[in-house]
Amino acid sequence: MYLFHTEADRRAMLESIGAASMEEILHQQIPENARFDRTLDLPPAVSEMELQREVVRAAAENASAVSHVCFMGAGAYDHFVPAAVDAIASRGEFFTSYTPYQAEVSQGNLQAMFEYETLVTQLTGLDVSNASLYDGGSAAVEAVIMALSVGKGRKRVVTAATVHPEYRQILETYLHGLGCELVTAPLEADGTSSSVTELIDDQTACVLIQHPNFFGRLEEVAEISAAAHAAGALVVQVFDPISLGTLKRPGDLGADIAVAEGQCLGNPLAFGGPYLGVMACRNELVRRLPGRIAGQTVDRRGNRCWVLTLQTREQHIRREKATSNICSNQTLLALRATVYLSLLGPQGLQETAEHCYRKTRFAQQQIESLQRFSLPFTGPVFKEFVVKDHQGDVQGLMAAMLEQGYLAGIPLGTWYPELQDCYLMAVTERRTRAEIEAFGQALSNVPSSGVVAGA
Amino acid sequence: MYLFHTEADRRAMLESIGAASMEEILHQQIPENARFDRTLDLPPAVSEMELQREVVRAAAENASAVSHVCFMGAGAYDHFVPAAVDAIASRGEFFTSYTPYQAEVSQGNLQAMFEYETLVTQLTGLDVSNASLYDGGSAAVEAVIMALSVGKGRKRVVTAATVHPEYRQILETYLHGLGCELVTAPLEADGTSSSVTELIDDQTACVLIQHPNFFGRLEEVAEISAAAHAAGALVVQVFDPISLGTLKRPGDLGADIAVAEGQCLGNPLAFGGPYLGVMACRNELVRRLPGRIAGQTVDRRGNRCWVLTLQTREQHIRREKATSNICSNQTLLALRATVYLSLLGPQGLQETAEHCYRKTRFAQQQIESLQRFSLPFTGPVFKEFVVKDHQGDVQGLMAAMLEQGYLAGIPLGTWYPELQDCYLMAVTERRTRAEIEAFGQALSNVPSSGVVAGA
Amino acid sequence: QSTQLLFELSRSGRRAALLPDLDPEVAAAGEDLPAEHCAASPPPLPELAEGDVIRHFTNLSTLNMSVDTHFYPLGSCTMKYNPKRNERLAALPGLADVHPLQTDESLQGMLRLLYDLQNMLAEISGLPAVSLQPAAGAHGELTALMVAHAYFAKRGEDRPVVLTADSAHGTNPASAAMAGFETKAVKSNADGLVDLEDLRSKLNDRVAVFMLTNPNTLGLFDHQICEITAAVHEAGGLVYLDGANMNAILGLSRPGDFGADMMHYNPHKTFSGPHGGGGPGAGPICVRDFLEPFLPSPTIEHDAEQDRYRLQYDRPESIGRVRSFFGNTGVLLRAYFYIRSYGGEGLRQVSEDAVLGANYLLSKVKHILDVPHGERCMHEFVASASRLKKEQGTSAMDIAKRILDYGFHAPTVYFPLVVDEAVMIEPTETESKETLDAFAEALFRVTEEAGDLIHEAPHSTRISRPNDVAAARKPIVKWTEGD
Amino acid sequence: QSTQLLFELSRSGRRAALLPDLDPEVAAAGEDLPAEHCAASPPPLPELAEGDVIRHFTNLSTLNMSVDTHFYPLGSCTMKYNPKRNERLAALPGLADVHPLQTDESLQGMLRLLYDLQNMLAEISGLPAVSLQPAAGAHGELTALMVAHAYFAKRGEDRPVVLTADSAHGTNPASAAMAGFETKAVKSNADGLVDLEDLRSKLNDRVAVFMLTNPNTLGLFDHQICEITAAVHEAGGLVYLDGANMNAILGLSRPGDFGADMMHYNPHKTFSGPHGGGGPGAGPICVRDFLEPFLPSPTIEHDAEQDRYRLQYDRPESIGRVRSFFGNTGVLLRAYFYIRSYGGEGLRQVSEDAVLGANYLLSKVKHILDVPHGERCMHEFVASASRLKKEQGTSAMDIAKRILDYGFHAPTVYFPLVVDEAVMIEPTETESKETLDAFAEALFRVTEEAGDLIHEAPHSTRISRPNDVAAARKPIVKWTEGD
Repeated sequence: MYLFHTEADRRAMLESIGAASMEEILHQQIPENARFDRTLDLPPAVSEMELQREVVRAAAENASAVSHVCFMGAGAYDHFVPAAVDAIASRGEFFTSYTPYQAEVSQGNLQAMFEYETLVTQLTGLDVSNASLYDGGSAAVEAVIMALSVGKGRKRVVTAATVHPEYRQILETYLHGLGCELVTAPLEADGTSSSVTELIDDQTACVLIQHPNFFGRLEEVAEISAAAHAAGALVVQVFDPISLGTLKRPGDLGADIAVAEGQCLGNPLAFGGPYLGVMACRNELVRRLPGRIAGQTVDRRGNRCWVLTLQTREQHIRREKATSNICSNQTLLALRATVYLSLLGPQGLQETAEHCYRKTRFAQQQIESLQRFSLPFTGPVFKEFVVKDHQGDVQGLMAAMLEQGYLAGIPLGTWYPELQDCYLMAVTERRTRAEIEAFGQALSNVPSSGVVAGA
Repeated sequence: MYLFHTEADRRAMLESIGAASMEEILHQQIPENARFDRTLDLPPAVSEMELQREVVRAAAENASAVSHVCFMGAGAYDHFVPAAVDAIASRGEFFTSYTPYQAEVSQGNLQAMFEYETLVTQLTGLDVSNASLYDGGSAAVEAVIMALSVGKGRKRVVTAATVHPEYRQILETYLHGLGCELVTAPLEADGTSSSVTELIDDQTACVLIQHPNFFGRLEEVAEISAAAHAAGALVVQVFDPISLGTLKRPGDLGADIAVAEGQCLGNPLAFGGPYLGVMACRNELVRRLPGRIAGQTVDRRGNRCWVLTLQTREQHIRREKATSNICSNQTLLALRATVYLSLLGPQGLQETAEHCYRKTRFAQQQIESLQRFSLPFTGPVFKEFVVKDHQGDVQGLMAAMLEQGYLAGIPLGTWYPELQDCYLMAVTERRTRAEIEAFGQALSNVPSSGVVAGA
Repeated sequence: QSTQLLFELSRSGRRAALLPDLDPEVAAAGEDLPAEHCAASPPPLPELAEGDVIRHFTNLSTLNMSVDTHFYPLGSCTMKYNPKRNERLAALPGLADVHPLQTDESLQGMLRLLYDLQNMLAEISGLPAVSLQPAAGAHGELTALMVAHAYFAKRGEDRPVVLTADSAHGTNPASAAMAGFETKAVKSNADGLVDLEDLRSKLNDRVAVFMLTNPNTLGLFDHQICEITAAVHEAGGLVYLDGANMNAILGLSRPGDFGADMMHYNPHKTFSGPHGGGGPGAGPICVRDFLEPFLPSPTIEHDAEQDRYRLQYDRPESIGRVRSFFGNTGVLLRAYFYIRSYGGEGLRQVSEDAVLGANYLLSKVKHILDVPHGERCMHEFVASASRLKKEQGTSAMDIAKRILDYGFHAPTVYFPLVVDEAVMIEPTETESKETLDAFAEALFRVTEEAGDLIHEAPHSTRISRPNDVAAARKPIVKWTEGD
Repeated sequence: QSTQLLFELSRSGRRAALLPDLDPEVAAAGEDLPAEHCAASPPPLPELAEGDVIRHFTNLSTLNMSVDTHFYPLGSCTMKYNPKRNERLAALPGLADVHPLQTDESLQGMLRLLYDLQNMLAEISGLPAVSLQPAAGAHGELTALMVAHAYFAKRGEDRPVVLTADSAHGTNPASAAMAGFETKAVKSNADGLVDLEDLRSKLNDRVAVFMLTNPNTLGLFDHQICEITAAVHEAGGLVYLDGANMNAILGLSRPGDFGADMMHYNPHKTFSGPHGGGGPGAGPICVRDFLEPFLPSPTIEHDAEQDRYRLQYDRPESIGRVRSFFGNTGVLLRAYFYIRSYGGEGLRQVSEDAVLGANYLLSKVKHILDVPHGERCMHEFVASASRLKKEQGTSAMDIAKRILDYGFHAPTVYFPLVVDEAVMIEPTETESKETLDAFAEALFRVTEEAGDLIHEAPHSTRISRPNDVAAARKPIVKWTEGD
């Protein structure tokens, strides 16, 4: 334990307080029946040196995208993070500051937030962005709730089986208490949910779709948007920020609200969090946006500056009438995304997208050529795709590949019983031709028992 | 390659210069006979992502104090470096600034230097310190040169076989051109150089000793100092900063100049550098100190501040008459030492020394109990000691231990033919009882062939 | 340079991150994406060189106050020192580069740390069942309320009401609303504590949960706490503890022992995760045994026989999922590191020192400003500038702004709402007596000042008193060419 | 807080770093150290908590200008952007935590990188034999002069004299003196280049080495360079090139090709190692084949057959060792990373852009200050405030101090000595045209100013115009209680 006061400090402070002892103060504050009278049963305090030794050991027990070659995706990706991102985010002035309540001594955070918001609008082709939400999944749900709140009493939410299954699970959890109906378009044979338009009716508040979808396949967002808008519903699109290096932007496809998992923008995999919920929407919806928003203004001397704005939407002012209960945001991760996008620029984003696309296609070709596997969904994909194991031993295959040094993919059976013999894999710009070829080789060496020959 | 100008920038700049092309400028400057007319034959430019992949692979080929349990010392030690040291030293304002020529915008570096100098005087018990030198070895040599420069023409330098052999090698190299005589007291049976006093005569400018010495043994510095001073010679002591948590300080033992390798003070092993030459001396010698010195003064408004001072000693003013040719120093490493010592404080330093001492003794006991080995030198040691392999296969032993995950020690035969069958090992506070016991066990399992049974 | 926006620094064609050329065979793999899906050009992001980016953001950072640079006595936010060791350890590749959907077998070290954290949080709270999933305190509140909803649903009870204290954080009523409850506020009494009579009058079989903060937002430990929780339980309701102020009672008092049924932690406060300019946080919750079945999926289980850890997804009564993947692991790991660094006795000392520091500062501030509630406090206290405003025209906001010029971050002002011109001060246990003395001295000087010196403060910062009203009336929430 | 010294912040009993309790059996191992060797108490170091230490040094850091925060046109220092990737890679455990005395077998990755670096430095210089050992530029000079000494000794030639240019860095004559040589200065001619006649007059069979900097410290490439080196060679001497200005000629001109026999690099300048507040640097040297036997030990060799790298210590004619262990590996690795990031064409572009930037700034500055030597330059140029001083009383020092108020680091002033009131400006290739424009604009404004505004500048910094004379007259070089 590393404390900050000496016994002498404590005595001097007690004296100034006029208390005989710490016990006197505590006794006065906490009634006897609420006092805890033993020592917490926790592991003993350790020094930094011991803690490091232990934690290094625990960390070494985990496979990771550093120790293994990573082909896992499903919303969390092994993209390259330039060192400059870490260099900025590790500055104490950023990571040990708090919500910029005092604008005068928070211009660093506020300006970075404003830049982040602008970048998100540039990225999405939509009008406004907030300063971030928890993660992609809860951002998708917040977007649906936003749409419901402007839906003039409409209670129907339409989504599709090709939206990230975890996002849909969260949506179910949240909608449970709100008395809304959730209908889900099925997975079509081509890996899309093209029938989603058929579910839209005049009670539909919004349509939640993902493009590229959970399987990497492209959906017809423009068509879906047209149908939704015709029915008076809003469109929420889950997108992959990296894909926008090449694909049309949500705003340009007709989406009213776009949300994304921002992990791919310079944030580490970190076993799922903290991540970054990205959200942008059309201007008309701005006063329904959850979370913090930084806005531009001038100070008393006339200098341009930035402040938290539109706070009357927020819980600390409106309490139960707020647009959302969200208080903290993910500023540090949004900062990382801001630095990341500044480093990439349009050209870097385009090239990254191109790498992902081409390498994914190359990996598809490698795997297609193996007898054991096939690609169940036809048509173009971006960054990820589904592989079918004709021997039906996906778990054994993944375990065997782990032994060979690969994070090979994600079995789909848990979420899609019909895809019990399939797994999802992703290929980012980090993967090399040699790695992909070696991966194909390793896959071809896994016997159906799941044990690698000669291992 | 990451460049900073666009082609448009370049064109605009050329236009403003009034040059038709870059070639025009270069042609004007560099005569034809000095122009290089092909492209440098270097590996092609790589992106950050590729570079990282390659370098990570190269780094993984090396054993290190992270991948292996380190018992190596000999002037470079695996001490624990608190995370706070890295946090400070990685701040761009420290590591991308330069020598504080403009004091007004360098107070951070200057004050840190002044604090470093003060810490070194507190540590050594001497009056003044410079702002750092290259490393322990060259600091020892600079100290000898200082002593020669005030030695009124004395040309004899006395040292001992128990001083770091590499430091003595550097000394030989430097003294070569200066026409001085170097005499070395032999290694005694107890691992000290107690006969060094016998070599001191009235032509001796200085005595260079190390305490604790190269083998971890304690020398009688007070006696040597008395003898040297009686003969009108100065004493230069090489010390281990960590040892001063428990041992008497150089200044208190009579040393006139104390030098040390400061790597142990919060700096990484880094295959030998950059390291930190620590130097302190008595007041009378201050105008002979090599390197930068930060001093206190006031500014025009009367505020206390710090500047580089006593610059008239230095090469940029005195040129060939300077006390040394040294220009750059090791500010960043001195900063690390400053943070490290601030974190440790007197108590932390004392405990670190105690850990080193006790764990070394514990390791001695473990190894003594093995039949194959003995400890050739009797008497107390600090942090390191010599082990004799009765099977005389030190190289094989080290190789076998490397396989077992140990950086086991340093063969002594290269420097001391009489210790051909011996190696030096060090035990820092990082080593645990379990590691030391396992190390003893591993040692006992190495057959004389140097191949571990069952490996 | 730092006052220009990235977009204004942009020059067409500049680049920082470069990618390798695609291998020709890879480049030739398959056909192009269908043209109808492709944008004509990439998004109009700014174009900068790496040095521009670094200099821009490095300089921007220096416009922030932060714990690393300043005393930050922001009440209710627990801005304490963030140990650097935690950052180093959280960045280890075996922790930072782990994919969230890896198999349990490939995650044993990670799962062990998180499982141990579950146990630690249970021990500290006195509530045995833990979910690490919520991403923030407010998210924890919402999750717990959903758990309560599921619990009452299972019991067949219709309890649509959640009671909140009028001094509560705004997240309490907002979370209740999101969970589908009606909310009613319970008044504070003259001592700033729960008005027990008012509470009793509102308790009935329609009340699902009473949400309270204890120690409360005035920094007071409610001495009626056991009566309060008993009353709620008697009415068949559950007690939710907002754990925002746990830094005051570690090892001194446990919510589970004083009758809370559910609570969340703010590990970024209590266990010193850096606040990151507003986040990320995390909001793990602890609940009683009988609520455990309703916790979100997954939880971590330990097979003691085989000494293996696994993620448990098969939770039939669970409310479901509230977040994608596991949770805010990075923040949770820092909490684990923190707790391991202190142990049981250490944590008690942390809270004692937090209370000591607050009382020490209170003993000085009460000679400067009125402190309406309590001669003594827990980890924070709320002063009032009400009198000062009447007598001298100096408002809480003026104090907040002017104290910045003295090199201190401002206290929280205008919260809690139950105190007029509230100035809420939380020193934490990581600030030295000398720093507290210097702050009190500065506060005293501020109260002696008047006029523009106060009303136009701060004077030493790059900007001063931004026009919030204009910002909200005509929102400019992104850069546009020419702005 | 940052203006207090660590020692003033100290309070007895405070602690940051803690050690584990010693295992009782370990604690019981052996007897205590002999009392006569032990101090009565540990050294009187300051006592602080970790938070105090972090806040102190974080705030201290903000009192520095640096490349990460400001344009730093410090002539002759090549303050260019330090890529963050290099820091990340140098910190990899397999590089940063390697013990210097490990066996070759356990070091193959490290040795490969360093061996490749040797080859790269040889190719860039045109000089085939490399020693990575010297710890800094000046150390490289000294090492090379020792090599020259050994070379002439072997040949039985007595050559006790080293010639240096009068515009040379002070390290040149100082290094020569340390290597045991007498030094003589060669004059510059009116164009700021080597006075060839003066050189010829001083060349004889007593001259071992002529040390020169090319491009020189005026930023000029000496067009007589091949004549100069031929003259030295004719007299039986060697040419030493001070590589401080290599940033100007990468891939454009090679010292080995224009007649240098020995040179050092400043990788912290040319290859963008961060300057670290004054160090660490490194000073690898390259020499001709016939000087190779005399290079210090060890060097790195490659056994192509077995593809193994090893350290070669067995060098019978070597001058010996000039530094403990291998060298400033961390700095050398950053140079490797840098060179790999650019490749051959990239390095040439670096130098072209450095020259372009300097000429661009020169084209603006020459309308503001006199630039005595050359309408055009290489990577830097030297203006003179001589006329300004006479006419307006504004000295080079005034310009340096006042420009700080405009948010720029000062140029180098009063160096080289051959220009009166020298203002030496090196923009480097990593500063944008906009930055250079802003700097020129600021410089122009400074020259328009007068009076206290100039003579008492800077005004915006925490301190201004420290009293150097007092500092040197009564040196206070450490803190003492009560100071």
